[in-house]
Amino acid sequence: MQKYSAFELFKRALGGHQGWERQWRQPALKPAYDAVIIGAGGHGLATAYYLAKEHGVRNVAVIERGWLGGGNTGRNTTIIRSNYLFDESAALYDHALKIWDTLSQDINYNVMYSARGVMMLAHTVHDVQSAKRHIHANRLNGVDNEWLTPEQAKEFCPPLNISQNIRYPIMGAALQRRGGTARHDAVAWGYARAADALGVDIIQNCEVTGIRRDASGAVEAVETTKGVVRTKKVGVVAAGHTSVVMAMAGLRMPLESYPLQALVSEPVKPAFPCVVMSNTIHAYISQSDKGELVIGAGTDAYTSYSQRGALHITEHTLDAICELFPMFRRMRMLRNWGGIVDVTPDRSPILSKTAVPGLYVNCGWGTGGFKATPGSGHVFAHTIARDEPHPINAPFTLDRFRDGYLIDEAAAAAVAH
Amino acid sequence: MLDVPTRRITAFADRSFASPADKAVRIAEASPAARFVVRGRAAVPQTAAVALGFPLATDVCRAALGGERVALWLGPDEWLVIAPEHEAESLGAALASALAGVPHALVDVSHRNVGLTVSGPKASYILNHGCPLDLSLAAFPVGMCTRTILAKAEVVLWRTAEDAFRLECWRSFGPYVADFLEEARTEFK
Amino acid sequence: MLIINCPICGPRPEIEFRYGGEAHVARPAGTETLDDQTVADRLYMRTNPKGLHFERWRHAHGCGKYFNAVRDTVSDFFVTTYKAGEPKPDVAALLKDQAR
Amino acid sequence: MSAPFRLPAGGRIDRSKPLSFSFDGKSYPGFAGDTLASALIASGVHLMGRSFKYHRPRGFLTAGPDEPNALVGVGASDDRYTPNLRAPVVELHDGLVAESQNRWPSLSFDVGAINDVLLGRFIPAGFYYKTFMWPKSFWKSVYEPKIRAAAGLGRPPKDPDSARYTQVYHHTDILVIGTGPAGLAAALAAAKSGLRVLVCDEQPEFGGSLLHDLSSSIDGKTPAQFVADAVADLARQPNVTLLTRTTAFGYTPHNMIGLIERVTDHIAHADPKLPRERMWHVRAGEVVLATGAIERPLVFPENDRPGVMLADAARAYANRWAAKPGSRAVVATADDGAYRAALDLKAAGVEIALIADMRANPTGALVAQARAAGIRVETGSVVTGTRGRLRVKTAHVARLDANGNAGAPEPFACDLVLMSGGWTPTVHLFSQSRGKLRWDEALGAYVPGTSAERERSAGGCRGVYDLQAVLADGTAAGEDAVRAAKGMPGPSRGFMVTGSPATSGGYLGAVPHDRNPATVKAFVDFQNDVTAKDLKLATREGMRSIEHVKRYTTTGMATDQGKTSNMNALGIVSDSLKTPIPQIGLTTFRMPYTPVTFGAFAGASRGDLFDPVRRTPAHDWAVAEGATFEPVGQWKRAWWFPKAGEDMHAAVDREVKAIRTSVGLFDASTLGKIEVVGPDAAKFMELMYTNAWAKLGVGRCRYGVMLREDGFVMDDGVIGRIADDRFHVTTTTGGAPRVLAHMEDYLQTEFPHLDVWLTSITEQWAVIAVQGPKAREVIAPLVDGVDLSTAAFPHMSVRECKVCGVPARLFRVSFTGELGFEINVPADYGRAVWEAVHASGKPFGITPYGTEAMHVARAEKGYIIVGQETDGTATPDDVGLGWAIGKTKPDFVGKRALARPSMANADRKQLVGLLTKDPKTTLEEGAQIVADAHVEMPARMIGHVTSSYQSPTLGRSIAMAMVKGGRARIGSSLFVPMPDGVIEATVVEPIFYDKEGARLDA
Ligand SMILES: Cc1cc2nc3c(=O)[nH]c(=O)nc-3n(C[C@H](O)[C@H](O)[C@H](O)COP(=O)(O)OP(=O)(O)OC[C@H]3O[C@@H](n4cnc5c(N)ncnc54)[C@H](O)[C@@H]3O)c2cc1C
Ligand SMILES: NC(=O)c1ccc[n+]([C@@H]2O[C@H](COP(=O)([O-])OP(=O)(O)OC[C@H]3O[C@@H](n4cnc5c(N)ncnc54)[C@H](O)[C@@H]3O)[C@@H](O)[C@H]2O)c1
Ligand SMILES: Cc1cc2nc3c(=O)[nH]c(=O)nc-3n(C[C@H](O)[C@H](O)[C@H](O)COP(=O)(O)O)c2cc1C
Ligand SMILES: [Zn+2]
Repeated sequence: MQKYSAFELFKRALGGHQGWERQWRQPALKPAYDAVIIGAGGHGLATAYYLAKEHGVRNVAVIERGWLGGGNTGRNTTIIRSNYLFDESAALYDHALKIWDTLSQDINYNVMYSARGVMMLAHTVHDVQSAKRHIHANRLNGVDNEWLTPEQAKEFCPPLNISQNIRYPIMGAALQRRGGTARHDAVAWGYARAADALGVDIIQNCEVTGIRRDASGAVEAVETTKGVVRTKKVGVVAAGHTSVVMAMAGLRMPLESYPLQALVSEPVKPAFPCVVMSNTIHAYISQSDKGELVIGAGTDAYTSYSQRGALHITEHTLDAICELFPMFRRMRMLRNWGGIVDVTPDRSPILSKTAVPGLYVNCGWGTGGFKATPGSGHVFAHTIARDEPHPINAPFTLDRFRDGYLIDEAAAAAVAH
Repeated sequence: MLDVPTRRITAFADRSFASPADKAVRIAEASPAARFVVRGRAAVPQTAAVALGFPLATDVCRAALGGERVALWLGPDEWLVIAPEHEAESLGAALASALAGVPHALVDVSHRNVGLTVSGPKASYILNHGCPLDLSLAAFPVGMCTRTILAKAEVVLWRTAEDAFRLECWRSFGPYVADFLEEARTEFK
Repeated sequence: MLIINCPICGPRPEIEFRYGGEAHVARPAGTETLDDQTVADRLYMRTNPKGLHFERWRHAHGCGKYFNAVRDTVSDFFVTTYKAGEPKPDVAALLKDQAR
Repeated sequence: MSAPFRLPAGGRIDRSKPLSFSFDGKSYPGFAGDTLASALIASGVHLMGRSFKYHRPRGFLTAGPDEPNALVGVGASDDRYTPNLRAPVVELHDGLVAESQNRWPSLSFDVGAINDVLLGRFIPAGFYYKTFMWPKSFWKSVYEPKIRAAAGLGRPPKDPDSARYTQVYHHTDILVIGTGPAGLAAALAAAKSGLRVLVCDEQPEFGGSLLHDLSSSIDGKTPAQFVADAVADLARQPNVTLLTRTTAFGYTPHNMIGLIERVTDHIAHADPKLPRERMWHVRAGEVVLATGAIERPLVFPENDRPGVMLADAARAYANRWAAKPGSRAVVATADDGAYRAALDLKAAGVEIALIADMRANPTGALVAQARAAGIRVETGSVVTGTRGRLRVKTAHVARLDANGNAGAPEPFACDLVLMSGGWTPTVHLFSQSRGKLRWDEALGAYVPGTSAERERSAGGCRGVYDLQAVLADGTAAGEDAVRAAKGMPGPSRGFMVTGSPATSGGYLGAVPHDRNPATVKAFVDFQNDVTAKDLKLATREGMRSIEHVKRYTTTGMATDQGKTSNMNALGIVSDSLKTPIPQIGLTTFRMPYTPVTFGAFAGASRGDLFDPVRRTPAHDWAVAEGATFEPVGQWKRAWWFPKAGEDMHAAVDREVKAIRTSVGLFDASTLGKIEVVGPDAAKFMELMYTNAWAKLGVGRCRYGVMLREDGFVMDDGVIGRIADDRFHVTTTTGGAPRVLAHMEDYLQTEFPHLDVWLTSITEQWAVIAVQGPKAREVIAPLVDGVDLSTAAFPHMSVRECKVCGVPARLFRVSFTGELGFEINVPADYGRAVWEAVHASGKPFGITPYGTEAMHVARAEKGYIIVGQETDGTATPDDVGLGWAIGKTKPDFVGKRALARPSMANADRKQLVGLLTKDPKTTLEEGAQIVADAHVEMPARMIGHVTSSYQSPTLGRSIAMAMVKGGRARIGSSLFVPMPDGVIEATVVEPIFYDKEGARLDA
């Protein structure tokens, strides 16, 4: 892999930047692979990278129906944090957060992980109780998360409106300083480039259309729009499309796919130093390196694969933003888009073996899986390579829905960005 | 026994609706009323007529009127009866005895709701600031009534004349609804 | 904001409605002797199709009634709506009709 | 003040209304009808801003909303300041204050320009992904702050916006978007049908391209006269609504189109009653898109200098605004349209140095006209570079040889370069509607193909450019819309056009040149400083999808969303990849068409209108008493009632003591209430609640527990049986709507055979809770017709009666553990009865208390709060409510799920009480619990504190907690590790006061 560094940049600049190599190849689909990953989002690409890097499984194809990173990875508000309530979740997300810290260096691609702090606002007594519960649980799990008074919150985020006269005055906030954002596209591209360099074939514009099983019921091949590929291991990492892909193997999933919108403002000079989330009034906001305010909305009411949301949802998002940050009222929306998020009943992901031997599934990240990308790929690669879960993802089975051992972050927090 | 005034203090008791915008759209509190929710199956509309003087409407989204009483169709098995305040007890009793023979539900909601009238040449334009329905006369003729949305509140909307509506909402939403309409008609002040 | 055809009130704007999830999912009633897997399936497993979806809506801020709908989850256009309790419609026939 | 480049006559400006405005502190003249751009051009100002990355000086590229360069901040004060406005669409008013952006210290001397000169070559597309990784710590402290400071264009306003915004829903049979010739013709045709027609255009006046067309004639009229007559005709018709300054910004499903109308920004002293902007939510039966076409730049080296402008834009400045964009122009084109611009500008007194046409052999009528007018035309020629620091001074023109390579250039002095690479149909809205585009090879453009919604396009936006054809196309579209809307189109009308010769031509991609490709910059996306070179680099690096190219180079991602650049980028990528354009595809068009103010989306939803504030009948009384309030759902509830000098703690202490020793008064009106009525009411209750109801006597109450189908506690409340067929159900305050919806769901879809109906009565009744040993004495004088003795009216009873002479439902219930009553009276009497009760309680020192005291009192009794003790993962048994499950009932919602193995796990969290070793220590709600005093990280947590208070009654702290296997731990010690030390607590039964409940039966 060609090295990226300031020195290389300088050197190539003198050559008119003609010397840069392709970041990834455009390989042809081979007839057989040791493992096939369906979906070249961040999670799928990270899975392939760690399969190759940590488990020596390099004869891997990542099959993508569109362009790599074009799913939710390429359309999320990039909020990264690990202050989840339950031990299982905190372990999973903090595993990811630790990898984020050194990810750029590891894959030699600057993913612009910016630990600017994620602040979650409390507007009601119930919010305060819930935030404190999180803070204490996090502290004992070694995950940073601290309580701020409204004044401290304003100091951390000066644009915040802490007037007691607004409709839902701010009673305080929980702050995770290690939380922040990263450049979403760079995550996909960085993993793609690093995986490609280890021999992984990334096949774009190739849709998986079927999963073949042998007489014993185990996976033997996947059918794609570019032909059939033999393989004994298939990892499904198809986010919003998971139900569709799993149905190809005859499995029903505890998932519903909803539209989730986001939007950006026109770019402006730095005005917003951190990430702010408010679950009670439904608004999420940060400012990107390029200067746009990046704002997330709630899901639409109904399941859909349309990749767009309704105007009234946008309106509810922006009225909340304007209420919290009245100086942004004259800012303007530049672009609005939607993703398809796969939501589980307990709002926790599934990283699991399945009833079909050789078929593994990584899904259910819903509105909040970008932050988990490196950790998810890491433990899922382990699950596929060893045919058994890593201790961190062991609780996130598909069976938990049958047995009732839900990891109900939704009930605990109401939302999960 | 303490002397307690039983005058109704509605959610609009200390509110004045008069405004320079009245020429375009007049907003006023409807006088306090007796209100009943009547529920039941197919036999109910006719049976209720004994007490009401007229059957409940069976046409979708239509009001049935008689004297000062009105029964608004809200659903295939749901009507909102509005009558003068002084009829609260008598009409309630009459309805109860008329309906006694058929399965039904009769619930007094006289105080649950507040009523507003919105009238004038700009009435539908102002309502459309929060109401997503087509309020043209063709789509929402006089006599039509329905539950719907006004901005962030649920309301019952009934067109009483070409340029007049009656609007009902739950008591605690009254100030919001009134404030919203007030804000909407600012441009006509 | 979609327009949804309430089988009782006619076409009305989406914000008057509440979505009710997949339709025709049998309830795990207390008396039934169902095995745990079936119970879990009914509670949690969903078809979640990309394409035609049988789903429930309630005209919550209208007539208040639940009804069923068939919607294409890719285009968000409805094929039809029908009253709760009515059988699944013949979607293929309906689609042929609409194409004409 | 005089404007040197203002033409002496003509234009649509109102010379009788002179104005003055300022730009970067300097004052300039203008006229009503001017835009900021036209007035500055008339004053000879072309330097407008600095580009995003390289800080290159920039001027005006366009005369419309597609402008990428000339972005300004407008507003004299910060509560009215808006960044990033496009100068060509900022209408001038007297006193307007504008400033340039992204420059320091000044526009003409900008330090950031070093990026262009020195650093330019080191910061190609995507450079930041390759650098700034070492040393790692520098990212946060040095690199990122630097990158961020450099990014962004304007500055955001600092003060809250003082403007108002409104929104309105509107229904129309036909919506016509755009009012150029196509839109006007469509509107005229549609209007005749009598159907409701809404016509909008983003510009201040209707007419589109006709407003700067001086040479055509339509039905023997000038274009201006034609427009005036058409608009007058439309305005006369009552079925037609006309909206100027109104942009259709979003095409959303089922023909819901978002329009944004700019109401006051163009007015110096706007009537404060008017909103700044009005958002229209238009539901259209049929839509006609007549949004025209956008002219494309040519991608030649240094095509971004101030003075380099789109040809038709220059023509518009001269013709429409009487602003001469320069003195001497070089015209670079691949399209006939630029000849028309050259002719018009020549007529306006601009010297045309030459027209350099890329095409070897252009043949259109306009070419001949230009030659005839004595304009030098060089065919097979391109511009290969420009010179000039802050304004173009020279353009270099070279000939293309037979292979298309550029030869040696010849310099031409000029202060204006006009360029035209042809036109791109404005398919944004069509595409947003999910219509499928079709590549038209002959046009070299994407045009609308298959529709998804009920719409059709007409005129320029579908590649029809010839004026005669455009008018006919518009008419046909209008008539088609009428037919589709089931209306009757009137007799069809034709138009006679002369003086508007047909045009052809166009070019996509980078123009050949002889310059060093490694160093020279030919701009594609002007605002984001994306050059042809960057696009080629991206494809070299493996970005094959146009979506990757877009994101890697940021082309098309600036505030203009690639209106002028996307097609050229596509051309360059197609060329680099040797792949035809239709195989590459386009990036997705998304809302909004042009940026839309956040405030307009929020509309009236601000302050108290952000969300309804629900208040109880006694609310104002509590306000007058100085109560503090807490939000609970949409309600405001009295939290505590501080007396002078009291803090929360002291107030709550006093309030609880009053409840325990005498009597307290509490507003419980917000509790949800549902009247369940009908012959099958009890049967229904059996299904909805875990408890048994059939045998509950009339006049009796029971505490009910409601589950979700998955077996977890959803809500609870006291339920009274008013009659055989009538239950008065109460729910939690926040849960009320959810519970009613849940019940309706089951009633309608699972148990539709039951004869029972549900009615919300939350707001019918004001609920006045009178709690404490003296409660009976307080209410006795007010109650009519009920024997209040325990024997006649025991705990958990309900009676219909009169209180203070008004009909009431009197409950004997208690959430405090004391003798208690809840008086339900019709809400409009609530305030009066409340005051009567208060007066009656005076002799007993009746104490109004708030939700906090209520919480403390109930915690002393171990009563749970759904949502505090439970969190959606608790079964009834977990929270000690196993007794409430009707074990013998055949069915209730959640019953089967409770039988799952996990629900009986001994390790489930169970509700317990905690008493700290030190009675003064109050645990924090949410604090976590461990089993071992010695805490190692990560700690093994076994539960958490759900409720915790200093109990005034017990004189010590008490807490409730959910703890794994909690009930088996009663009597043992557990530990609560806090940042400043571990707190030890003993596990006890979760009931701290009057365990036998004797006081309830007092
Ligand atoms: C608007 C929005 C905001 C969000 N905000 C946040 C946030 O702030 N923080 C956060 O942590 N998370 C957030 N998320 C969630 C986050 O984006 C996702 O959880 C995460 O990106 C999922 O990554 P993935 O790799 O699993 O999925 P994706 O990136 O969606 O990748 C799945 C891939 O599978 C491909 N695929 C599907 N079917 C097939 C098939 N049959 N054959 C081949 N390929 C197939 C798809 O094309 C896609 O590329 C947000 C999501 C959205 C939509
Ligand atoms: N090759 C050429 O010479 C050439 C190319 C293109 C156009 N033209 C000329 O342009 C005309 C085409 O007529 P036309 O009517 O199709 O286009 P037009 O450009 O005359 O009118 C389009 C109108 O739509 C408005 N508009 C665009 N998007 C909008 C939106 N989202 N919301 C509200 N308004 C919006 C614009 O403000 C404009 O007024 C003809 O006169 C033709 O001769 C010529
Ligand atoms: C964090 C983030 C920042 C973005 N910033 C911009 C931006 O500055 N300009 C822009 O045009 N789009 C921006 N986008 C949106 C993309 O253009 C695009 O809409 C998104 O990736 C979804 O793809 P689609 O709209 O092509 O379906 C941004 C997206 C994300 C996730
Ligand atoms: Zn309905």
